[in-house]
Amino acid sequence: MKQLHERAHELLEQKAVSVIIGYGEGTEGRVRPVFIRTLEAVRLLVWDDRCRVNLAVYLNKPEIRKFGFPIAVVSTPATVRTIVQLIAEHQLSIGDVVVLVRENDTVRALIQKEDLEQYARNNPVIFPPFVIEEIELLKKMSIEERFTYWQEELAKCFKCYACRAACPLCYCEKCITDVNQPQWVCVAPHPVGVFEWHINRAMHLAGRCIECGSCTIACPVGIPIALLTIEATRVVKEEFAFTPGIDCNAPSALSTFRVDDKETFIR
Amino acid sequence: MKEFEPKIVAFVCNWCTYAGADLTGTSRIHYAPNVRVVRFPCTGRIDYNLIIKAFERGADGVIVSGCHPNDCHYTSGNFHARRRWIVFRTLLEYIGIDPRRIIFSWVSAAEGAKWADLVNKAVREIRELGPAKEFINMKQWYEFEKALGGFRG
Amino acid sequence: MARIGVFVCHCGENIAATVDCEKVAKACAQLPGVAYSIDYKYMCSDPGQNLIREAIKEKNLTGVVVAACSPRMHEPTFRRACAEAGLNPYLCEMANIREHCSWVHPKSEETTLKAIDIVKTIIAKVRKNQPLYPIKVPVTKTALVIGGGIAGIQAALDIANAGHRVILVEKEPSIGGHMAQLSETFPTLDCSQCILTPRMVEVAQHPSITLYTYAEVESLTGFIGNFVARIRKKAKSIDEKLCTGCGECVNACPIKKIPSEFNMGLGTRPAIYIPFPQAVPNKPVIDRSRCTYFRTGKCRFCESKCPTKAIRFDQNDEVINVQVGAVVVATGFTVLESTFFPEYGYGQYKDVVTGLQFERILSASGPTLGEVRRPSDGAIPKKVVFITCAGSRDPAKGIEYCSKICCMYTAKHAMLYKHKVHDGQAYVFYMDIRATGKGYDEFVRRAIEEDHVKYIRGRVSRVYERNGKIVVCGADTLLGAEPVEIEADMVVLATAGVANPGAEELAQALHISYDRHRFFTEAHPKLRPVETNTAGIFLAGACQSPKDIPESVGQASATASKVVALFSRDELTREPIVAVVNRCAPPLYSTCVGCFMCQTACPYSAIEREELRTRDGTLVKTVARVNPGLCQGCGTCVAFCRSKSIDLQGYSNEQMYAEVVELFAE
Amino acid sequence: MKFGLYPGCSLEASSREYLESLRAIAPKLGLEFEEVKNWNCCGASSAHAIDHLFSVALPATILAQAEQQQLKDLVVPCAACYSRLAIAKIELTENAKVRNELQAKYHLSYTGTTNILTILDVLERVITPEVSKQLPKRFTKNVVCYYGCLLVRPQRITNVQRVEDPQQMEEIVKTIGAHPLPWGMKTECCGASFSITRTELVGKLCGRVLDDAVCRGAEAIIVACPMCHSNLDMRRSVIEHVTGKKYTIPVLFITQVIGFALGLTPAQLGMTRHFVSTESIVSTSV
Repeated sequence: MKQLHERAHELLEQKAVSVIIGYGEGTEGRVRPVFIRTLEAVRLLVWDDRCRVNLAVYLNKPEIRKFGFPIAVVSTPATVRTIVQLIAEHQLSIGDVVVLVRENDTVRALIQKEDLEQYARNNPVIFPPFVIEEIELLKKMSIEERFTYWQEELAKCFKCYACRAACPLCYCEKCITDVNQPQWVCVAPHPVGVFEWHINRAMHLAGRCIECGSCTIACPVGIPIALLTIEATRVVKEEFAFTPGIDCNAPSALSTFRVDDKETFIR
Repeated sequence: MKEFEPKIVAFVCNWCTYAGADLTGTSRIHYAPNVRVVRFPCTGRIDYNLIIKAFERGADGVIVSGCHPNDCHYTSGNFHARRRWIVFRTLLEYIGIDPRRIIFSWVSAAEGAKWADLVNKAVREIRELGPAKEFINMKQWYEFEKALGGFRG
Repeated sequence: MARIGVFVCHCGENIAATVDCEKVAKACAQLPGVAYSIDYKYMCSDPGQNLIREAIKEKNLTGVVVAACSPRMHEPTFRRACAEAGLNPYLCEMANIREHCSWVHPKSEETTLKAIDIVKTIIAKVRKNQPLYPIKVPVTKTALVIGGGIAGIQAALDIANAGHRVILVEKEPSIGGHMAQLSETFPTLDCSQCILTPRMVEVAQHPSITLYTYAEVESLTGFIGNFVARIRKKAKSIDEKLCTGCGECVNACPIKKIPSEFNMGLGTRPAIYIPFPQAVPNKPVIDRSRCTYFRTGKCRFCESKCPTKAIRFDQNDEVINVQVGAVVVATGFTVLESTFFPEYGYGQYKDVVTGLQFERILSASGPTLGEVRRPSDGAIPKKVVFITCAGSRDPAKGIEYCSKICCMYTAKHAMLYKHKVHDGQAYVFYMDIRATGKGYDEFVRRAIEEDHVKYIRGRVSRVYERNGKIVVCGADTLLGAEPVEIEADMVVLATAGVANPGAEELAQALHISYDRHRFFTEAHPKLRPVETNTAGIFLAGACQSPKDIPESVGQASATASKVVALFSRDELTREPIVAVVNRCAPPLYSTCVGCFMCQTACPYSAIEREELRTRDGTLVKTVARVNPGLCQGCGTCVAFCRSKSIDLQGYSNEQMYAEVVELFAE
Repeated sequence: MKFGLYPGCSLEASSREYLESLRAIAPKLGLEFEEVKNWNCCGASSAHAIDHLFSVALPATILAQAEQQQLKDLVVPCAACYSRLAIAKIELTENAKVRNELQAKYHLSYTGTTNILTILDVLERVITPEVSKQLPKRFTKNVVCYYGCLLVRPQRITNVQRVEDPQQMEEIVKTIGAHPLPWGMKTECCGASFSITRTELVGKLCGRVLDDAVCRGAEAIIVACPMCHSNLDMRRSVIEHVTGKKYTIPVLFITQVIGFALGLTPAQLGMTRHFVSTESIVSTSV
């Protein structure tokens, strides 16, 4: 933690960054995001096992971009993968972000493309145990059981779009849900509207989602919607040997193709 | 009750499958009447949202067909489409929708007989599957939206 | 509210036989937005089209639906009729109730209901149609011709004579291509140089043709009417303005023993050389890989001998970018080497030569000055065996096609050999004689009947050397597969015509497609044989597939007419079925978030980046923009875009959505 | 270097000198041979004309036996046996139907680990430039190398480079000092088994081979197959009768030629067993 303070102090002092996005003490022993802009505020930063939420989502917010790049971010491996994917999708460029990572209790600043990619590759996705459980649970289900499972789960959804706000890769200024000519996604949270929203969200993240889990954490009614994007990304990994978030100039899996893509269902 | 007649919509590409269907016509090959064709310039243009819309509004089955790989008039539309179909189909199956309701195929402009055969087979398979039960309760909500009057479809 | 006119066609009996057309017309009349709905016996007839024109005027229709045959058939017809009546043609669509309904279902209530359904969906689409206007694209009236063989020369001359500028790029030091290597040409046996050289001189002297020899096209960007070609002019080490082509340097050069490419390796040439006497430009070039100066820094004999001091050892390659409106690819082909054939001795027997090498032996400017002498010991061969289909029509060797010209030039070779060696005997092993051109078969008959060339129908299994002779083992299938063994003095292989070594790289640089054998692919084998799928790029000559001179010249003039047609207008109009990235009022300016994944989806790289700036110039965001000239309207980007910021005119999201939804609306 | 050896019938009978010379040169080149135990006929003469399954069963039992003896590399000096064994190996590994039938009918266990080599593959490895330096004598003769058919054809089985003009034997004889002459007849047919039914045909075909070799100035024809040797050597009287010409050019096995260079005596190399006297070679090169 002390190392982080020194580093933050140094970055702000040399005006290397305009703001440092980190974790600070929240209410009831929880941590919350903090945006450090002055030297005095540096002491607010904390860094312990509670700090798991993906802070990269704030890099897309105009309010933060207003401060001007470069910006420092206290990062978990998921955050680094997100930043690499955002660079691949031309939302950020190399040098916009100073990524502070913790490696066996020393704090390193990653800026260059090679360091980011190398760090992302060395720290692949590790699902927490309960997620793995759920994935296995669904794998064993028959198609009918999965249908009822998802009907029940999705029935809870009331279209608050918290998942969209929490996801760092959902950065469209005008989302498909805002398009009403034609009305691609019905607004009301009835089965039609909910089904259309979650299918589109999963398809939009296929081959892009870096599985940080923020969407499930953000969902107020606790629907395990991360499972949908995890499944979508699994297909892309297995079928097209493409892993998102490890290559700064990788094209998106779904907007490219290989002539010998395998499939078993086209007649 | 009259035997269940499935309603099937076919999303086809203009250069190959639509022309193949034309050839079925000029060769006067009869086939089941349950299919309605929607013409796209290329399979690359077929949006998965339209497949969802069709099911929600009452389709029991959807055929999606275009040029064989390397035949595409736009060189790579079908390759892009194939990649999307692989992901979309797995996602539907994951969420519990029977993937056999969507029939993907390549039909070239010279395969008139194959088109007729594809339609007949599709009608037979969807008839066995019965009405699209996964979307039953969605249809009534669509009626609810219409009743609100705000829905311009 | 839309005012759509629906016109249901009987198509004589084709539709009316199984569909109740009146019922369809009546049913459509009730649909929202339909202002006029009638049926008629022959909509595509003149009176039928008049019905549409009058209805548009009287009922001031805002959309037209013609329920008849397939749009692939008469869409242009009815769109033109609407345009004549003042309605934007893209507000007219066709409902296919013939191929997709009346012809494929029996006469029944259900068939009529299906017809109504089909018309209903197209009406829903027309409600959402927008008026569209053809895209105007400026045209640079300069043509680029790649390849200076007979096809390239002919195309360049035709285009230049039509008053347009032409840039002709040739890889070799001189234009002329393979035709310059030929002795005489079938079927009239007129000397190849006599008919070619005047054309070559005409190209060199034509005011509108800029000739770059010893140069290659490295890349091509842009789109029809607006290409930019990057050309690398390799250093000739000669100042072309000073050089008079006197040839002193060529004689002075001490390195004499380099196998001459022009003579297919039979003759030799010095390091500084003019490929052949009639070369255009008739100026030498230094082969830097073999010149002593470039290897060791010594010699410079040629410089000392040059009267006008034109030698430039320090000259570098020059790369230039030229603006062109159309590209004619005429890079020709080559023939397989004899080393390709195990059964003919892997090229180790000097007296087993290819057709092109025999042409050089026959040619007056060749290594033997026109006398038929065999390469090994220079003796006059008394028995010569010609083997056709050497490599061609041989799937085991990966060449399953027929090279088209070998039968003819083999007959010519045999005939010319007999004219030069009266007591010689020529044998030709053949599978089938393919002499299909005008006066071609008569030519082959002449070789057989007047020049007594022995045609043996059968394949040659092996060729090997024995006692200084070349033994040819074959079979005569007309005499019951009787094994035939000929002790010949010389063997000429009519080897397969194959693509040039650099063909694949050139095709990739020009973004044109090519087949398994690396011949360039035409847009349509029958209907568009001289165009490629890339608009503005045309094909002429053997680079598309092996062919003879008459056909190459024919194709060259065909491409020239295409290019001249393209240049006949200042602006190019194109179907407005193109994608458009939306723009909207500030502060959003566009819903596109600039992820540019659509760029990788576009097969025509038609999507560019555009910087949106406020009035005072500050950059707001970089978003995608579709170049209407390049976009071919496939819509792959539209279905891909996550924020639905791109839409395809003619097949917009609203139109397709309306069609699908209408199908299931009661 | 240790190799499995499958001699085959000819090497025990009509071409004994081939086996004798092979066994004689082996120790000098560090070659060790372990014969396949109670080997049976490879089916070369007639089996493949009568019953395909049987023609694969015969070599399969040899391969199975070789496998039990862990003979990873099996040398088959006779070209006909080599061809049969190689074809059987491909049938067993690629053709499941045949393999199952054989398993059922003849209870053969075969996993396909043995490599089948011709005599040239082995000699190529051992006759290296270093070995050629210590050779007591140089076999300096103008020779032509005759491959016949089964050593090079069908290419699918033998996958030899330059199937029309192989150079394997030429390289070997060059390293021991001989001058191989370029020759067009090296893969021409010698008439093979017609030597029994239509001997005059063998006379005609071998006549052409001998005639071309002689007028090319060859002092000996080198072969690596007992069938070629018997037709060119044993049938010499028939050849002379059919062609009406006298040919004294001797026909030697590659192993005999190497034996000379290794300084072995003619008797050890079985030189006395030839029909055509090898005096011209024996006298000059000792």
